[in-house]
Amino acid sequence: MERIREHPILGEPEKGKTVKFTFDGKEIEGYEGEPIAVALKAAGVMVHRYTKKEHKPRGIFCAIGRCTDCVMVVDGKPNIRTCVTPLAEGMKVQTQYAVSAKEDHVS
Amino acid sequence: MQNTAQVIIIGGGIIGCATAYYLAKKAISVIVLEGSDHIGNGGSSRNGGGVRQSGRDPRELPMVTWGIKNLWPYLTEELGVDVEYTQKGNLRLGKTPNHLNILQRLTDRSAACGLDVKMIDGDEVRQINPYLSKEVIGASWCPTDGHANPLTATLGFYKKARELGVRFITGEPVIELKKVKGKLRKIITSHYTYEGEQVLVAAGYESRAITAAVGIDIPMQAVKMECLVTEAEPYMFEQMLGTAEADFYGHQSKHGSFVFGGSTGLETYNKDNGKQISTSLGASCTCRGIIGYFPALSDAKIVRAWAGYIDECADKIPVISQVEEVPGLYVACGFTGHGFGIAPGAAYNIAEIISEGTPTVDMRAFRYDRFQAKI
Amino acid sequence: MKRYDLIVVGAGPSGLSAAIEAARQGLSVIVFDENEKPGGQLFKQIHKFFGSKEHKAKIRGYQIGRELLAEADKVGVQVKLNTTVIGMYQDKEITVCIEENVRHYKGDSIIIATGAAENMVTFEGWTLPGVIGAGAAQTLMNLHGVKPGAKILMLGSGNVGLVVSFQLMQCGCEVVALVDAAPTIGGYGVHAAKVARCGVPFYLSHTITKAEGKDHVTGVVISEVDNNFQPIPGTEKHFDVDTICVAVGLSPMSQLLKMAGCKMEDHPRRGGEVPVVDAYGETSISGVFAAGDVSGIEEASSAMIEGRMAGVCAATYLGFCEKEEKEEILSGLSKDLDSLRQGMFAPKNRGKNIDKTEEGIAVSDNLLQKGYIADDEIERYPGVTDKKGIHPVIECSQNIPCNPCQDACSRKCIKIGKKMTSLPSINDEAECSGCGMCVASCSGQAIFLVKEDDEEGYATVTLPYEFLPLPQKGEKGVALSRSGKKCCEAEIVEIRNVPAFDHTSLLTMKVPIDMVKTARFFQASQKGGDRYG
Amino acid sequence: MDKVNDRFRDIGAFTPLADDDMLICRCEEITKGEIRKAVHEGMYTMTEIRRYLRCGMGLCQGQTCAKLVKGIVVRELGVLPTELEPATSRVPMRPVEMRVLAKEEGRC
Repeated sequence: MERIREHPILGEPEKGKTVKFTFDGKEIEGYEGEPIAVALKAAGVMVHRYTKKEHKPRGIFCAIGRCTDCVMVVDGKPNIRTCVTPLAEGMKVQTQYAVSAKEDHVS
Repeated sequence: MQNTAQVIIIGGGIIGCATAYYLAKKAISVIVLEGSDHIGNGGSSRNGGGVRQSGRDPRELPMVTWGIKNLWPYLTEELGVDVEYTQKGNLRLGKTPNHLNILQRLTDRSAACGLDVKMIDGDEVRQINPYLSKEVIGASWCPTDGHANPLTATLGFYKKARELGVRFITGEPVIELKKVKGKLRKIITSHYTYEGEQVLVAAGYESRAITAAVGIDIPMQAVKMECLVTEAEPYMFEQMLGTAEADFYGHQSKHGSFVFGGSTGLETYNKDNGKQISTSLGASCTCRGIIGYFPALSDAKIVRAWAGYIDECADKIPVISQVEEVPGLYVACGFTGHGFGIAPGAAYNIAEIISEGTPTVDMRAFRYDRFQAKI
Repeated sequence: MKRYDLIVVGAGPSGLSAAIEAARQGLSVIVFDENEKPGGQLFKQIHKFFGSKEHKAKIRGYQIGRELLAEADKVGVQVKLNTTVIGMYQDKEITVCIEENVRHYKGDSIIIATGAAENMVTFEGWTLPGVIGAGAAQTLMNLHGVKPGAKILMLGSGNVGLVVSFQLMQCGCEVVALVDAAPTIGGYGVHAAKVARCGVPFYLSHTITKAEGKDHVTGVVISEVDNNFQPIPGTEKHFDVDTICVAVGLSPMSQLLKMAGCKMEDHPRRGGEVPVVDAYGETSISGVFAAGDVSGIEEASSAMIEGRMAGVCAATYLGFCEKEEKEEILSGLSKDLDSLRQGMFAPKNRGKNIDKTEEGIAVSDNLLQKGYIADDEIERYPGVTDKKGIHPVIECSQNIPCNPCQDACSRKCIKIGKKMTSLPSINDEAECSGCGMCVASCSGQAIFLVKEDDEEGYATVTLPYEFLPLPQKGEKGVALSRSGKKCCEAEIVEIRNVPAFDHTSLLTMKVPIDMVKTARFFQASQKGGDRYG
Repeated sequence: MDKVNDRFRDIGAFTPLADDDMLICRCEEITKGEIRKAVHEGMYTMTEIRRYLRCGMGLCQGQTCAKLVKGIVVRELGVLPTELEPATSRVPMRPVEMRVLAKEEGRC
């Protein structure tokens, strides 16, 4: 989804420097310090994970760290709330299947 | 409302629910009165889920072993609720020579009673559970121990007993027991008076105040303990774990979350605001205990911590007994924090005492009148 | 253990206000907030606030946030961000996650101002990526500068649903419809009107029956509902959307108070489980207070007053403030709070069916059902008059405690009077200078300047405009009616944008004279009518 | 006695509804039908429902579903929302890594 370049009330968004990170192995750019979920959203990524029981896709839902729907595997650690975890250079972000980055953990 | 039954059980924990179930199976009418608003709201749903023989007082072993052989493996099917019983052994871990001494003493004591338990070294420990720290130098290993889900087990007994016609009433704290013509008969609550031929008091620490009305005192104290649970994690291991110094104990549940209990050493002195509030120290202390043995769990996230009271009996084993001097009174309390695993067996046998007078397992060790001065 | 006179949890409008008030009284105060930025919801609120000068009316939410922060800093309040309070225990102890540690703190008093969380409704497909809370949309667009979606359907016609719909359009998203199961719009009519005149259709008595899509939302089906809120088969309507935004109310986030053992109650009118508090927010544990949405869902303006009340009470509790002074401050604040809790949308009127204004004028049914006042209804309101020369037309039809327009006019053209909820009326004696301050000051964007005798056969309409790109002078396009329908050709004859207007541009468009009472929005015609910029 | 405490009170038989497979607890993936059925199996309080089904016990601890679950239970039991107490709030307010919880500062 597009970034807002200029806003009628807020002007130009203040963003830090751009950093590179990977999403499922693919290199993506985002701004340092913004939530991982925002960088993914700007890159058009909708699905953050597939659930354990039903194998259903989930993405951003509350965007403020409460609902925990947007969790992903970040730098090898599962269940990271991407909407409140700041993006850093070189982060390895992976789609989460149940509670890991491996699809076979979905039962 | 029907206020009378053959048996009135005071306390809707796992003992009360399971005893109600076993009595109902014998077509005996039962009313269960629970003081709190929820079934199984005491230790029954606040414990770590161990179904274990090792490390127990030898007096408890016949009962718990009988339950593990005859009841636990069939409970899920019998109750129609997954109690998540897993019998994959118990490791009690040690890091120092002193720990090993403690473990050796416990092992010898249990082995002497015929339990299959032995000491193993650090490498053998890590063969069973490869995630344990290199600092672990030995453990006691009991392959027939295991764990289950205390929440579904307690509520499963409740559900099944209810199906068989047991009347459960929550929010019904008992104010007084009353004898009629020499026999315990009436149970008075703030709402009603209930009447039964036999009365089982299985209300944890609160049993003490309840039986006081008929002049019976079980020497117990309420001790506040704490537990915590992580998010669901990928499957790691199936054993029940403990440590020589009881820094923590717990297991990975079928759901994937890790359930652990631990102690700060301040349990006996913990105060409360009437809400079983967690202490500010407990969760952190337990986490340190776990990480010390289980560095792989450092990143596991705690989603919930809670506190609850154990009914610690003077000699650390329960009272499960008929009280002959008060005709009609039976007591099952003082389980001292290890009542979950033994509960089905205890309930089955007290139900037999209530209904037939003779239990399958010898229960004389649990008599209410066993307490003596030390000199 | 580190101890403060006052610990405040939550750096939103009420928490910051509480901290400021207490620090002014001399208390050592620390505020914890789990977010990266302070201000709570204020920094997501980019519209001008309602109320009076005392309530910071006509100032945008994020600017109020900045003012509060500056004030907090000035009086020595420590605001700790990225710090999550994870527990509250006995003896007013809290544990806080800071960086990668847990720290213990004690407060001699504690104010919980943790705000609210969004409610949800379920429908088929509600767990699909692309179904988001309205708060999530605000967070994404107003805090992080990314569009929540391209084509969006909004569920919920309360103020949050209305305001967020408008904000979505401001950042360049298309809102395809606004849906609510209720038969009438829940939020302010003026908020609805500014959404409707942009062309967004309102579907009241409708609900979402299905979110379509395999891995994420690709469409949505809505259905009309019967009196029991059950979908009526055969009334389904489909929209292609990539995002469904849900704004169905808020619930107090009172968990910390409950955890600590405060007496709680389930209070449907306050939005859910709230602490039992006295008039100034003190809970059943003495020295522990609740302020803002955590003790009952209301507007940010009232949250700020509640915060200040709790701050003063904490100061008194600890002996920093004399009883007389406390009572004086509280009586002033109570008066302020009371003035905000008036009008049709007052907490006491929640759920009531109000069919007449305080002035005895029938409310606009069309406004409640479609989001705009119909042409045959508009003339009943005292702000709508015919007059020679340039003059304001105020399409304000509901009693809301709000009066900036009265203060905005230096010529005293606009009259509200002492009662803040009264509908504004036009003072026939006074002469409008056409300065446009009233247009820019109206938080509901309900004021227009009209000049009927501009040139033969034409009139001009000046309207508030908060979209990009701004049309150019001389640009031609179409005028939209209150209902968002094209009503005539229009030409921009003037664009005004001065600092005093605070980012609200004033567009003056020339329209045929017979459209002067109808034309209320401008849509540029070129580039496929890209009205959203 | 209030309606929630009498576990023998007749609340009618469980009858399936068209939307029983609607997911209610997003974290633990518990459906409306499972919740309704649990009520009929005797789980009359929010606490019991949580313990029995695990709904509201996942990563978010019921932040999203608590009100939805309560609505379903209230309807099934035929009681007023105010008659049914919400479930207990527990530490920690957000998921916290063990290594973070283990590192305490400021306690002497």
